[in-house]
Amino acid sequence: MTDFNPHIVGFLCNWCSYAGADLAGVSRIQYPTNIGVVRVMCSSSIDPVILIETMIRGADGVLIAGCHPGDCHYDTGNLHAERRVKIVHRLLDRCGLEPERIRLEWVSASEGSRFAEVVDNLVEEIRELGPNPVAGDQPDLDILERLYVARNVLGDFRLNLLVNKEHQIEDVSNVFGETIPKERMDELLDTVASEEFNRCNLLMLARDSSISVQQMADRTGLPEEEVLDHTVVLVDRGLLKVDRVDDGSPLYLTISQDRGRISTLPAWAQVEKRSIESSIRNLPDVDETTKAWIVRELLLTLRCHNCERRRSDACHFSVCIRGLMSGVVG
Amino acid sequence: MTEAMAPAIEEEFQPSILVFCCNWCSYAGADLAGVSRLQYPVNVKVLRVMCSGRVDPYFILRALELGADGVLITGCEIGDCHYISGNVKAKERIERLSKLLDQIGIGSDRIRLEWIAASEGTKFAQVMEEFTDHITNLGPNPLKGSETGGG
Amino acid sequence: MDKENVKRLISDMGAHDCVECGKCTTVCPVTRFNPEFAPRLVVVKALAGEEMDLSKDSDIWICNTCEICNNMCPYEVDYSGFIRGMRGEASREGHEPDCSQGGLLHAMMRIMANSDLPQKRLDWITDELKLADKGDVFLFVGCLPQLDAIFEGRNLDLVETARSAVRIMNRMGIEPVVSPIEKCCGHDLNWAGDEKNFIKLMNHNVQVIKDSGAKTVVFPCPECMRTFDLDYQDFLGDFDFEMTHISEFLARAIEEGKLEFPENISISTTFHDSCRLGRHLGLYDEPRKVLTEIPSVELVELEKNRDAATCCGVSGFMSCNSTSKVMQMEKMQDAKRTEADVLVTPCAKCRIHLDCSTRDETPVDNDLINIPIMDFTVLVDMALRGKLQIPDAQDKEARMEDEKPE
Amino acid sequence: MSDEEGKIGAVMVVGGGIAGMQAALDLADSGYLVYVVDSSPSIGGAMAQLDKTFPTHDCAMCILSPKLVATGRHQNVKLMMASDIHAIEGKPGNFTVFVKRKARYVDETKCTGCGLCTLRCPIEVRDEYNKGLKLRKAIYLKYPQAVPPVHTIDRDHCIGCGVCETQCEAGAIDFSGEEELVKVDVGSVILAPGFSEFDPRLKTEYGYGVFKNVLSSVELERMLSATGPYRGMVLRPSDGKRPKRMAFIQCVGSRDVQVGNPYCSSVCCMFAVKEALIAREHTPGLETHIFFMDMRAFGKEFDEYYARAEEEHGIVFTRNTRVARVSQNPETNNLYLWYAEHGKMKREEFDIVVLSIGFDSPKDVEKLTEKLGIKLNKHDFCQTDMFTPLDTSEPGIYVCGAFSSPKDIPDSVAQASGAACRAMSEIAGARGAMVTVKEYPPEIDVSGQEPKVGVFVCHCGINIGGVLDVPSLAEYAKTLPNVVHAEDNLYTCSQDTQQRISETIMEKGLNRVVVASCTPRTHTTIFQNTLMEAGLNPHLFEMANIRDQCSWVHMNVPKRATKKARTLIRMAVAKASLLEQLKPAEVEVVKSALVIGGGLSGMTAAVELARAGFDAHLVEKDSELGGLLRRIHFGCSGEDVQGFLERLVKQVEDDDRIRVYTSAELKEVSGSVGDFAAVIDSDGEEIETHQGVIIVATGGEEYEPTEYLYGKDPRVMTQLEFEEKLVTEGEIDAKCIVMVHCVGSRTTERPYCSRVCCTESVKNALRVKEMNPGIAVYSLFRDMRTYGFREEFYREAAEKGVVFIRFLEENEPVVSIDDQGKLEVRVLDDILQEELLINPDYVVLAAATLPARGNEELARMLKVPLNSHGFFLEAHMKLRPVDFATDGIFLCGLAHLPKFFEENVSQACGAVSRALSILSQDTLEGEATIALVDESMCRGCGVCVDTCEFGAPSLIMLENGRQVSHIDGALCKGCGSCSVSCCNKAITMLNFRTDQVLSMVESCFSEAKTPPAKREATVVEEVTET
Repeated sequence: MTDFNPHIVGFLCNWCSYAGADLAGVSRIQYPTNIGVVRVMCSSSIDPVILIETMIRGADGVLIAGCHPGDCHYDTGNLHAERRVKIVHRLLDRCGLEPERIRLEWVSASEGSRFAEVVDNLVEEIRELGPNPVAGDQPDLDILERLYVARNVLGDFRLNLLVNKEHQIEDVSNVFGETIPKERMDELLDTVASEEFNRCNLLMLARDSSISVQQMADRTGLPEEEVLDHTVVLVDRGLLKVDRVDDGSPLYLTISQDRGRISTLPAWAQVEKRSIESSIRNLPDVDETTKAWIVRELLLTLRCHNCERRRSDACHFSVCIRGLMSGVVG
Repeated sequence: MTEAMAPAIEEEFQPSILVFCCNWCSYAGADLAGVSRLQYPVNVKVLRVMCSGRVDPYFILRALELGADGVLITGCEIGDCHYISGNVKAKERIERLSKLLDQIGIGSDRIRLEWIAASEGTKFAQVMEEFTDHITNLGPNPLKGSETGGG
Repeated sequence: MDKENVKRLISDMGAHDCVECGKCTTVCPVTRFNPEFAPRLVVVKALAGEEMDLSKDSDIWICNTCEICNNMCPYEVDYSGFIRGMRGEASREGHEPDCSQGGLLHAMMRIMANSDLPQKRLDWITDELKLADKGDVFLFVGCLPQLDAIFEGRNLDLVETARSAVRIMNRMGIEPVVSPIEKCCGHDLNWAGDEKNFIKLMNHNVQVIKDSGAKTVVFPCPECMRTFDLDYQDFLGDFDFEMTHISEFLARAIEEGKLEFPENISISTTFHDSCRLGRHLGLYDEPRKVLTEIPSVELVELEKNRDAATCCGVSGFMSCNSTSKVMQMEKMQDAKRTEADVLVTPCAKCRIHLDCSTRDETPVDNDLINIPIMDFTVLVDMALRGKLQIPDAQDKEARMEDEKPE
Repeated sequence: MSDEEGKIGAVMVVGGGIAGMQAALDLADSGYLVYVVDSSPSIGGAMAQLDKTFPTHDCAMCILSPKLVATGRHQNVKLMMASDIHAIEGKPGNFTVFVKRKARYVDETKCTGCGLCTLRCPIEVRDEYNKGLKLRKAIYLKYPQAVPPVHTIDRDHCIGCGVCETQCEAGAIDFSGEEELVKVDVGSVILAPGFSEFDPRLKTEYGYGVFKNVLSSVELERMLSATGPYRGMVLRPSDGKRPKRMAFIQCVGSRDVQVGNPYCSSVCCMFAVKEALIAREHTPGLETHIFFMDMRAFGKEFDEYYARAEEEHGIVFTRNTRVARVSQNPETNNLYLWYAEHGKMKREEFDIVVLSIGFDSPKDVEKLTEKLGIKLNKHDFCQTDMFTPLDTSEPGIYVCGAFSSPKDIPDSVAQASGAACRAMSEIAGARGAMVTVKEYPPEIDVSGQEPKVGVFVCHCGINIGGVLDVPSLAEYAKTLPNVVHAEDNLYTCSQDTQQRISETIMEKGLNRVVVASCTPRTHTTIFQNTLMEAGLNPHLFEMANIRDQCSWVHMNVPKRATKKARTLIRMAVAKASLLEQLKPAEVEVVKSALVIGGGLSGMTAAVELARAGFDAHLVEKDSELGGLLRRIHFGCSGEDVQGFLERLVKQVEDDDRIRVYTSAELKEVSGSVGDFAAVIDSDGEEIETHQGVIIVATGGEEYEPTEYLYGKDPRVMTQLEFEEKLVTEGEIDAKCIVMVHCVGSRTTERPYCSRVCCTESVKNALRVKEMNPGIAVYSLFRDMRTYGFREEFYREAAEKGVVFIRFLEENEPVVSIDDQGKLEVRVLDDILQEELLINPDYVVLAAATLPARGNEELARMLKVPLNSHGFFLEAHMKLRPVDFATDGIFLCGLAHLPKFFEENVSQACGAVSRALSILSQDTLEGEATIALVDESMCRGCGVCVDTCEFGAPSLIMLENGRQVSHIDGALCKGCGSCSVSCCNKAITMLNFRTDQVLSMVESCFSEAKTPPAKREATVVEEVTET
């Protein structure tokens, strides 16, 4: 499918890869036009949620470029970015998208040509992979739904904490002064990622009508006893409830999450909400309910679960959205 | 139904209900409903007494006179009473009071007697839900607004 | 305590004429068993303008308002009126008496006064009774059904009095009016000083009777009779309809030969003069006339009878205490000493209190007081029907039996 | 410090289960310092995992948590959690124990158990408490009601991310903790480590761990519990469906030589019946089948429970079947049970199979015993003997609970009290030596003052603050009448806030305190303690429950929940303004005891009382001591019972602290706990005695059978008569003997099991086989109930050729005399389904044990209840087996229930230990919130006397001849029934007075209305802004 012209979003860290890109420009090294660049202060400031969000937005590929390990202006930013991308790759795979669509590269300020090569190589690889199935006017709704699930998982506190602490625990020391071996952490992250993904998936399934363990297992292909274990956790977290019990087994229903929080949004969130609603209006023709749902999900992630204060990267995030809108889709 | 969506029905009749709970069983059931975060209507207010046998028919009539829309008396299952037969006496007194309430026109369906064990958190929440709905359908206490006030 | 009100009360009740002769205190049954209380002292303190504590354990609430003192006072000081006035003053200050049954009765009356709820008060009517919506004769039933509900455990069947009254009237060819919307006459609230609610009940009841167009209103209960006859007319002036107690009504009916009694029952009775019937309304002879008129009904007088009769111990459910128990013991022993088969009382409330005393743990030996108690109207009705059922005397075992849960 | 001979007034209790807790409470109440050492992070043991208990279906946590809270907060109990014994030195009365305390990484004094850390911890671990059916976090509380409510970090799973520290607002987490060794000096040690569950994997034929839907009984128990994985629903682990048919397989890991557990675990039969009943309650339409060999329902009211389960609740009992194996249908995950019935192999399909697993000795018990040097028996349980069931092989170290032999909760509790008594006897001199009494400042008399209420509204972290607008509640409180101070704080129950509250009380002269936070049921005593520290009477305190009954249950409507909280606070303030200071009644304790009944239990109790330093009056109706024990000659292992009896009687008669009254009867008893007056008629002579407590040990009698030709033919005798015959005649000339079980027991007239006769029959059968193996012995039984280690004797008898024939209740054996005058016994063998005919030389009947004849009369005299069979009814069947509902009277021996020799001794010591908790105090404090009679109002009608279950009110004659009621402060429990039944309200209930309750009712419905006129008299001072 040679005439496919992929859209690629590039997040370039200000100190190394952005400078590398400039150098390519100064030295007039040509590279394909498909990449839309967003300058970020450090590769670690990109919330994995944004990566999934970009894919939802229809980007065919994403490039994250940061400084080589050790060169990072903020010392360990790139190491965090590396671990975050690894998690996003895992989740993309679960969503049925090729993980190679999101690529992490180290490009130092002096590697102008390397930047061009990377872009070139990435465009080629994406061209082979073909367009993003959720882009365009007939998005593959199954993958889209799973992307939303992935987005929820990445928005959740548990996975984020582990990803962010991974470097500290593996390389420096945990609170007991020891380090945890890499294999154990990877294995832990694997299980946590898949557990949380499955759980969010179950929550999505049980959102509209109450559904039994058997039905959930058929829809997700998970073994029934694992689904049962997940329902136990979700009931304890207050996210799922037993709606009713018909002949054989209990039917579970997701407890709507608005719990009165949205209605009592602090002032700044109201402002944020209006700005996002306006910018999202020109999304490809997604129906109203999904739109409302996206707004609510975005708002949920905007606020820190902990203290409900505004998260530091939120403003940054809204800037990216505006950038994305104009850069890629426009 | 969240707070934001409730304003439309705010003026709608919200009954205020007094619940007598016995310290050993139904009050513990209420606490267990709390610990398990079971949601039930906000119209019910609990008054703790040591035993359902302590609830004097006059307390109930006085509550109705002051405008209570419903009064719920809860205690231990028969045979479980910490004081052996407090609940048996409560049952007799409530039956007698019900007859009087029917006669003077308030109607005995404004009050109800329920046994709730310390381990029945879910039952507590259900009873609160059922009784609130029942009183909501029954409508406000006819004595409300008249300044009986007593003495 | 509002000084002006007390001053006006003292002059209204003629309390100035009190010469402190102390006769009232000597005859007062309460003082006999409770030395700290003296009617005279209450009046003297008020006269001296002393600031009196009117809360629930003050002296004004201990008085049984049995009017023995009024009866005895050479200078006609209306002592019970004075007490009622003081209680009105106390009620205005927010004080409430300590009532038996926890104040259930007063609460019920207050509720009735302040609402027009659809009452279910005619369940006692059986098919054989013939009644009318409109008519000359109005039977004021009062609180008999409610009292039966509250004292259900005692199975006194107080409402049989109303049934008997209707049967007797039907026998006389009269179909009395019994109103479904009639309310409590407010006697207890009146004597507790709650004037505000008493007036509401009064207006309602008078209106009900006016609407029924009745010419004579018959009262089985002396308290209702006194409240209508004296207190209502104090406020509203004389009524155009005639008010009679059931005993007067029957006495007149017997005189006019409307009632004949079959020969076949023989019973010896003794009669308890309820304070309201006797001293308040002066009806001593009528009940006696009816009883003696029934052939083979022998009437033995109590040692203390007519205007010297002691009170049944409690009035308006307010003053039930250790003193009233001793009074009741004495009354029952008097009745037993007459060796009559049954003690007849015209008032449902006296019957409740006397029955309650025999069912208690009694300091005196049980067979000194185990005389059965019957209602006056029920006895007359039974006599007319020739079927006599003397209820068995109540004692502690009976009470234990009633209270055992089924 | 210690007394003269160096005895230390402290005891170490190893194990914090129900037995450990009971022993600790008894010791602490009797003036000893107690160290409770438990390897798990909080006490509660196995009972904490139970949902309901048999046979009463009480909720286990409801009856356990009062004991948990009492142990957790007792002045004299020190909890040493997550600790084990490292080593022990010294001699009885003066031990030094080295305790190894694992690191918990959470400071016990700071952690309030709020659980915010667990919310954020990323690590999920299989929860052992819920048998792996649920997940817990790396930082966790063992179970919601755990005591002490302190979280623990599970170091093996924790990756050390540190998020819990960031979440903990109490700053209680400290990662630097490490293992420490603590030296503790104690006088005696009590071992109560409990048991460990048999691992059902060892029974491979049942497929546990392979087939998903094969559960252990404890896993099912967790499913049934409301705090379990499915909140009380029973679901098949394979597919989350509700089961339709459930099978219970009994004796998994019990009565099984193959796996090394030849003994019977005593509780699994009743446990299975209870689970079957509760599972049916939770799952409508569930069919439950129990496959068992013998249904061992030997405890109090167990047999009726078993009969009701079968007849009323339709539980299917499949008798004498040993399930061969379990297989699975791969598609449906259903299970097939293979078992033999009447010789044919049968297969039945079930959704769920539950294995009733037996008891093993506690984990790493070898380490414990080798450190303490105590001997174990061949089943690895603690070695004890018949005469001293509570002592281990090491003097000064005692044992109780499941570690001595598998037993259920009531027996464990009775044994725990017994062990406490034995432990005390060793260090009687050092009572009270190491115990500190908390000093409080003198109490300020506030009776004259105007009510000045202080209101403290709690955030409880986000539990309340997350839903209710707490600051506005505090502001609102300021506007209420009589409130002079109101504030809100993060954790009102934390140590520092408590300190600030008592300072505020003193500084502002508050004389009433209202705390708006969580449930008064658990927190009242904490705040009352704070009031006392500020010199205020503890009863000037009221709580508004705005957490469990407001913020937690109205999360979705925060505005209206805040409005409700305002009402709750207004109600609490209204009542607080009317609270009075109350002084509980005090009773002098007479330091002696009355023991009724001179059998084994009575004598043991008297000896233990004397050893603890108190006088005992022992009343025996026969002319000599011993009771039923006089007719028992040897124990199952040949112990010389009569020799022991002589020594015991001599010990009783020689002890000058024990006054013995033989052929004596109790005429009359009056008074209440602390001072009972008794009139004893000792053969004609009337003696008045005064004592602080009474122990009922009236024993039991053997049933005089009327069946099976007893009394008509000398060759038919009871087991006791047969035992006497064996001992006196030395040998027996017979070729064949038939023994018949359940004679007079488990009938419609006496529907209880007499517990001891199965083992008594086996004992005699073994003695016969020992004398002459040639004699044929047939034992006709309905259920062999040789529970615990007695199972060994049953196996031994079978091996020695005793023929055991089971018959069903409906076709009882028939004993007759044939034409040649020989005895003839016909019986239908339930297994072979044929009728057997035997001509024995003797027929020996296992006669029932009846309650002593004088029980009715004594019960009326002491005003204590009997149960439907005529035995005495204890206060609580599970947790107070040796107490009566009336304080100060205790119960032990056959008077409570027929039981074995060693169980009688344990229960007698238990009764003494309970009695010592009263005798060891000089004065007793009654309830403070009791009923008071206004004598001027009281008519002496006696209604209150009939209403009260505790005999507190009684009618007295005043000097002026009036009869009025008087309420005995020591007996009144404060329930309030009498005050309502009193027609003219002469009885006021302190702390719940009518006007107090009415003030709450009025303030609940009068939003704006200022309280009625009569309270306007109190002028509200100008509220000063703090």
